[in-house]
Amino acid sequence: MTDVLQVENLSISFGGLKALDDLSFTVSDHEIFGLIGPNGAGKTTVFNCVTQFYRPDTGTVWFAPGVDRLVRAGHAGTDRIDLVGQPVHRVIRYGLVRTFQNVEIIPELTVLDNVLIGGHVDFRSSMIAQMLRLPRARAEEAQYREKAREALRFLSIEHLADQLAGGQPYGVRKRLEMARTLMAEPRLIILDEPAAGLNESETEDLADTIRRIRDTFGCSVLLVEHDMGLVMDVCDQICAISFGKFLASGTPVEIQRDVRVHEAYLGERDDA
Amino acid sequence: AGGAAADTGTGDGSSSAATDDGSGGKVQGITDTEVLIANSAATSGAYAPVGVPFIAGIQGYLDMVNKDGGVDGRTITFLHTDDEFDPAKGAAALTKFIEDDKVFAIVGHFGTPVVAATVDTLKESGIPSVYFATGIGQLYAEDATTDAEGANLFPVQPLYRTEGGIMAAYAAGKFGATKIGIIYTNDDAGSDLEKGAVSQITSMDGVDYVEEQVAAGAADVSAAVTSIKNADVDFVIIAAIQGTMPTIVKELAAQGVGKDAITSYVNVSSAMSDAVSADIQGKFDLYGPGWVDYSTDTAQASLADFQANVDSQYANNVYAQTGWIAASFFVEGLKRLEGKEVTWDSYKAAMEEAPIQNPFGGTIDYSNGQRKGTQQMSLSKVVPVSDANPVGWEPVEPLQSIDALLGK
Amino acid sequence: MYALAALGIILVWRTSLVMHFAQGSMGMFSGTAVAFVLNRTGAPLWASVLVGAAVAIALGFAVDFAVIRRLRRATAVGKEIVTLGLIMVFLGLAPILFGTEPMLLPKAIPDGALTIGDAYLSYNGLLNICLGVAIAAGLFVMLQKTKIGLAIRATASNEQTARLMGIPTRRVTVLAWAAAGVLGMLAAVMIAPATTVTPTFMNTVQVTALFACVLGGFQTFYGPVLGAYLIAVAGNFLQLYVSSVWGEQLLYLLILLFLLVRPNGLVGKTYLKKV
Amino acid sequence: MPDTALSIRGLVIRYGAVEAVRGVDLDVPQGHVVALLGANGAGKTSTLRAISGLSPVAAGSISYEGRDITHLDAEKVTRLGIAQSPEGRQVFADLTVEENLRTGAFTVRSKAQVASSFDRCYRYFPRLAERRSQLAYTLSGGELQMLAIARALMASPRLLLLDEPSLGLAPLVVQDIFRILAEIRAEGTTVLIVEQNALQTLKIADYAYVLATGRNHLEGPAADLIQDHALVEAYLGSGGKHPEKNTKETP
Amino acid sequence: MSTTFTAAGRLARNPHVGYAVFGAALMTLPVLAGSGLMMTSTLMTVGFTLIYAIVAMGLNLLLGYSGLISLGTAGFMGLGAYLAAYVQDDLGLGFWVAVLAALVIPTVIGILVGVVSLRVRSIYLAIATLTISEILLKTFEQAEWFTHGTAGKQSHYPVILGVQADRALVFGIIVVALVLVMMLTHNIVHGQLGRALHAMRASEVAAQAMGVNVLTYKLFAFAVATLYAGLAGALYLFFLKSSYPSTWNLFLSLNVVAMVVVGGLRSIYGTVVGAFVIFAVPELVLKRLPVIGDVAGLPYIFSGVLIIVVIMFFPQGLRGVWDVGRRMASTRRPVSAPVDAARDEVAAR
Ligand SMILES: Nc1ncnc2c1ncn2[C@@H]1O[C@H](COP(=O)(O)OP(=O)(O)OP(=O)(O)O)[C@@H](O)[C@H]1O
Ligand SMILES: Nc1ncnc2c1ncn2[C@@H]1O[C@H](COP(=O)(O)OP(=O)(O)OP(=O)(O)O)[C@@H](O)[C@H]1O
Ligand SMILES: [Mg+2]
Ligand SMILES: [Mg+2]
Repeated sequence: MTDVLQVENLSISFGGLKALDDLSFTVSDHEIFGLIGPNGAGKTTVFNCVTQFYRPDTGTVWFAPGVDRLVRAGHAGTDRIDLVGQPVHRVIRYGLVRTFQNVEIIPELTVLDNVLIGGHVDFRSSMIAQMLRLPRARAEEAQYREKAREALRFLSIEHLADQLAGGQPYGVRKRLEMARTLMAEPRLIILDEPAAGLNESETEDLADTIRRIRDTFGCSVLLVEHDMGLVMDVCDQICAISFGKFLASGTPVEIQRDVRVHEAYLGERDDA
Repeated sequence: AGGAAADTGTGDGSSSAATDDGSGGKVQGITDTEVLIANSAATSGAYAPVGVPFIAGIQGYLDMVNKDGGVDGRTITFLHTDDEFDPAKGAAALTKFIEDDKVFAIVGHFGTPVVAATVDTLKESGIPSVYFATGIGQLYAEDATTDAEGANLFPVQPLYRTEGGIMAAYAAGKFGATKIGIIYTNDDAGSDLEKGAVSQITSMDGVDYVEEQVAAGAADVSAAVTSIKNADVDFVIIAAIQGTMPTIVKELAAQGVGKDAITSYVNVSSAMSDAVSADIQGKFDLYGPGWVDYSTDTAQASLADFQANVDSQYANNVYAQTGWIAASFFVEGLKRLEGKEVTWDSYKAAMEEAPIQNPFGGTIDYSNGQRKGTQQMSLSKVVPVSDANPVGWEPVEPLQSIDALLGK
Repeated sequence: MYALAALGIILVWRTSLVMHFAQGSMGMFSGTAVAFVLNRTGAPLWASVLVGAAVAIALGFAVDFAVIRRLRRATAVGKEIVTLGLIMVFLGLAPILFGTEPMLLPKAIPDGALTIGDAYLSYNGLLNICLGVAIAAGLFVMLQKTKIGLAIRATASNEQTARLMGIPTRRVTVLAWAAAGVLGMLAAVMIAPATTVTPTFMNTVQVTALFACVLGGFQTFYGPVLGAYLIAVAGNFLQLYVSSVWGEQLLYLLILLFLLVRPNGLVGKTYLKKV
Repeated sequence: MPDTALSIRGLVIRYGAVEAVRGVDLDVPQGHVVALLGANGAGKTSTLRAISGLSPVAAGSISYEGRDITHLDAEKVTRLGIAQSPEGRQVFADLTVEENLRTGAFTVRSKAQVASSFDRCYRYFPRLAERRSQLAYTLSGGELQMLAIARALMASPRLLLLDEPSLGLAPLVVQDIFRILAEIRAEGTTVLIVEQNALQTLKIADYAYVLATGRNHLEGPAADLIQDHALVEAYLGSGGKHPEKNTKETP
Repeated sequence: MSTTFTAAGRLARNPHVGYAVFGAALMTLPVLAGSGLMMTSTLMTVGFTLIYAIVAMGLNLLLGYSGLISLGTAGFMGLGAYLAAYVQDDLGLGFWVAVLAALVIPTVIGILVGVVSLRVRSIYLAIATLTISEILLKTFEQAEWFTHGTAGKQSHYPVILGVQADRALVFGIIVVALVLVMMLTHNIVHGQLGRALHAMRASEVAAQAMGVNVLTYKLFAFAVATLYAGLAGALYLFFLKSSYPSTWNLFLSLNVVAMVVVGGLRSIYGTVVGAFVIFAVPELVLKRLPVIGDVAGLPYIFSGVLIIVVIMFFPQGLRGVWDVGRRMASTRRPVSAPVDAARDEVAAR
């Protein structure tokens, strides 16, 4: 078993618009998988269907986070589950975490507290224990704080831990979002345009970070990005879609050679 | 309940008033030159139209008394504060008056929520409290001998329950109604009037009733009126005060119910008759009881005094007149103690001594612990305003008690 | 008349995203001004209403200039609480300025009624309904089809960006407050003949108008009008046939249950944040 | 040198105690495309917002066509013919695409001109024409970006301010954007553009400024800066990561 | 010496110690009043202020942390008051059962209502809760067996552990309750719970993606708010010894919101300050001022003006004064301004 995510025959429409049309693709273990396509092709919609923000009209989203994870989430006896129909807030329990196209952080909290939210599902202390500040809850809190600091350290923004998230520059906020995903012991991280708004050298750092995350946490990464430099650099596999339909898939090299991808998406071959 | 609190008051006063100034004859707020009294009332916001003239009436009477040198050489100082109709604020204000300002008496305690919240405090403290600008049942007592039973409370204004009974008695006794429709608001006035009326009706043979409730301040009462209309009653009791009364009357007229109706004395004012007289013209008569009777010479004299001493904008304002009455009842008690020692107990005894004359007619008897407020009511009806009748109400019946009305 | 008050609330909501709790009080204030002019000077009703409209507009301007405009940095809830402060100011001022005597207002059309079967409807009531519907329709057209309407909607959606587009958002908001004031005044004038003009006479109107807004949904102008009439009819029906004591509670309960089924009101659309 | 359209002197912008812009000087000649580059948090957006009257200016001056607009209201700035496609798109979420575009043309009186602007925008971005009656909040990220740019164009501005126009756009569309810019420029519109995509921007720009931590750091004709790419790279690359550690750098 | 110093320092920095000290300071008030140094009526006003601070604390949790606005506060507070009266006086079950009933029943009803009303958003929620409050209010007026209707319900000072309470003792209980509520609130907001609520307010979608079950947490916040309201209602009853239906109206709910906003969202001490400004300042200051205090109705207008002015000058509430002061004291952490701006942005949306 080497596939973490299997999207099969996914379709969804909004009013008359078929945003996704019978789309299938597979993300393997330890793989960095790129999803590309023109604006409005349906990439964000795929993410929303996978994470259950949207209910797809048809199709399945198989997720195989490993058996212990499933047991912990209360699904003993299977090695993969269909995410379709799960409540949104449960998805992260299986180890599937996402970032957002428009960074979603809590401006009034510190950077560290923002990261701590990422550990929400694993927090064991009961509400009562927390309300009464029982020793157990305090210990757990301390333990998670340390973990959050590690995550920040990993993304080299630990020195900002106690500053408020609201005043941070865009780049820091993006890292913060990424650090937050690490708190949940992810099996698959979904990144929606992580390089948008970053300059060239920051983008290079990002590529490095994504690879390090994959290697350190042993997870897979599913990535949407318009910065072809980044995509071609980090991705092991790429799937191109257009108008909600599958267009092509393969390694970066294969994709770059694909005429249809060029026509629909890349245009003249002078960037990258 | 008497035993536990017996130490605060000393029975029916007559035995203790003159001599006992050590333990029982508690006194505060009075010096050789001044008597301090107080109340809190809503003088802002929604209840300002009631509270402001009421205070003006009290102050006007006291001004008149003070101008003549006060009572027994003492001028009367009146403290008042705005409690915004909020019982919490009213309770704090009352505490301030009793414990911080140490006033001699509370005069014109105002508003159901505040009075309801503080009536126990009043009883506990034993402070003489004259006139309550509300008609709630907690003030009612047949033979209060201790302060715990309310011996220190002297209600003047008709209690709504009493009035409800009188309204029903008029309906049956004067108008011979056999099926009475009651429309009442869901506030204290409406429901107490309703209770008084219903208990009176059920005590009378051969009289039936239907009732409908409307929200106090409702703008649309058509459903209730339709029900009453469909029930085919022969007389209507409108147990509602302030703005809701005209709403109901207008709806009765609009739906062509065409049966005579009676409403609370609170509504017997020129503003209210103005509000409805055009609507009911030629359709039905609207009656209202009164606990004052302007027809007597004393009342006319009082009215002249009243109009000379309060702001001219309140010349025909009933709330200002009730304030005037409140102050006059209080002062009457003081006057009875001229030359004698004034303590709480002597004051209470003086109030019980003999029936007290209402400046605008009628008397109230507090003897033997009776604390029933006004017991007799007159009747008047809405007529178009004319020179002869500037208030828009024309007297129909003099002050009468329920028993008198029912010919018992 | 609930419809008109509801419209005023919606108008302010649509332009400033502020729940206008003072709608009733402001209507009360200018309505009292109408009664004051009418009773004191003997001016005809229409002239008094004009004066009232002037007062309402002046109030709207004053509130916007003196208060709302200076609240750029306050949150929406902050502004809502400011409208609470306004209630206290208007409630406090009215008796001081206009005296404490309850006043009266005549109907626009003194008598006459339309009878349809068992039900009857006075001409005045008919006028009220027509006026409510007409104003709602007018507002709807104004908002959907005109440039001013677009400016209002853009301002509501994102005030800063609207300014970036060259939309005079201040004028738009001041207009909305003034218009809401006039609507409140009209509601007051319509309701006044059925009762007397006191500081509290608009209270039920305020609450009912709020309910009409949720029932109808905040997104459109005709929704709340619909909601207002529905509440009036259903309320009467319940009180007539079910219980005069518990009818109102029942009505509120029904509104609540209705919200369960349609969380955005009768004609509301769901507004999902897209990610 | 042609007339100066926009001129900024000693601009300082503070957010509470944070000094985001600390004395920026900048000139945009009439009819030129000027690029404003710099790392994350360098103060580019703040500068653009200040021009449009959206950021509070603590010190310095901004003048447009010889007129002082430093403390002018946003709405009045726009009436002078300055339009901005702001950072973060800022579209009117609950208005349709077409209504959004119409707000862009709010200051335009002539109906004919509005109509031709519509034509032009739909020609540039056919995707928007397809989506014209869709509510803006349901658009995809790239579609939103197109809408924000098109909305600014609807005003037929004489000075166009673009804040990261290529953000979130597909490579093909990015190429379109730069082509459109060239076209607009040919029509005589002055453009001040903020971009992360430095190289491509420099290709179409006449002149460029590089900001770092709120100050002018480098400027010159775009062609020269392309040559000096290493230098640009150094500045663009360094400031971003730890902006607050960079305080010692001053020109 | 130095070790005790640091220990003391650590103690002083512990917020719970701060709350306890605050409570102890309040406890001196009855003594002051008893010795005549302070007016007894002031004690009453302060007591009611603290009661309102308790309700406001719940609403602050709801509004400030979870971004949910409720206009139903008054209804639940009234329910607490009537339950306390009913259990203590009509059923004769004593103080503790009365308090328990006032805590549990409103909370349970609150949760039930929450399940329904939390499906609706923002402004609809506000009015949905108002509906509930109006239903409760109408019920208070009608259910005579329970509330004594519009005549008002009378009660008595409670007997606690065999001791007949008086005004000072009830005041003490109020202070203890407030301190406990402050501590509990502190614990809630400074931990995982608080972060989850924060996340929910900032972005419901992001919170869900982080695994926050939005409905559960909304319910939690709603439940805590009703719990505090019930408690405050019971304390109100014991302090006033009476409850009147029309007290529990929209105006009170709005006043509680005003306390939260004036004091500052997400500020525990701020909430107490807010309650003081809204309830006590008009009583203790405005009505005692010359000129303003003398004209009937003027203090009321000025209370309204006060609210407006505070929000105008301190859009973040009076807590903002504290922040500014602290910023001046140490310029090291100039943090709140950008957040204000960010918050404005959030609010503008
Ligand atoms: N809730 C919705 N209602 C209507 N249309 C929608 C909705 N969500 C998405 N769409 C449409 O579906 C299409 C796909 O959107 P999606 O956000 O998935 O695109 P994308 O591939 O992420 O594009 P981009 O690269 O620009 O972010 C778009 O054309 C968009 O307008
Ligand atoms: N509203 C605000 N409140 C507080 N600080 C702000 C605000 N806006 C910007 N800043 C701060 O000001 C500095 C400059 O920000 P600005 O947005 O102008 O930079 P930029 O060059 O546009 O960066 P980017 O490339 O990320 O868009 C940053 O440190 C930012 O955090
Ligand atoms: Mg996308
Ligand atoms: Mg920027």
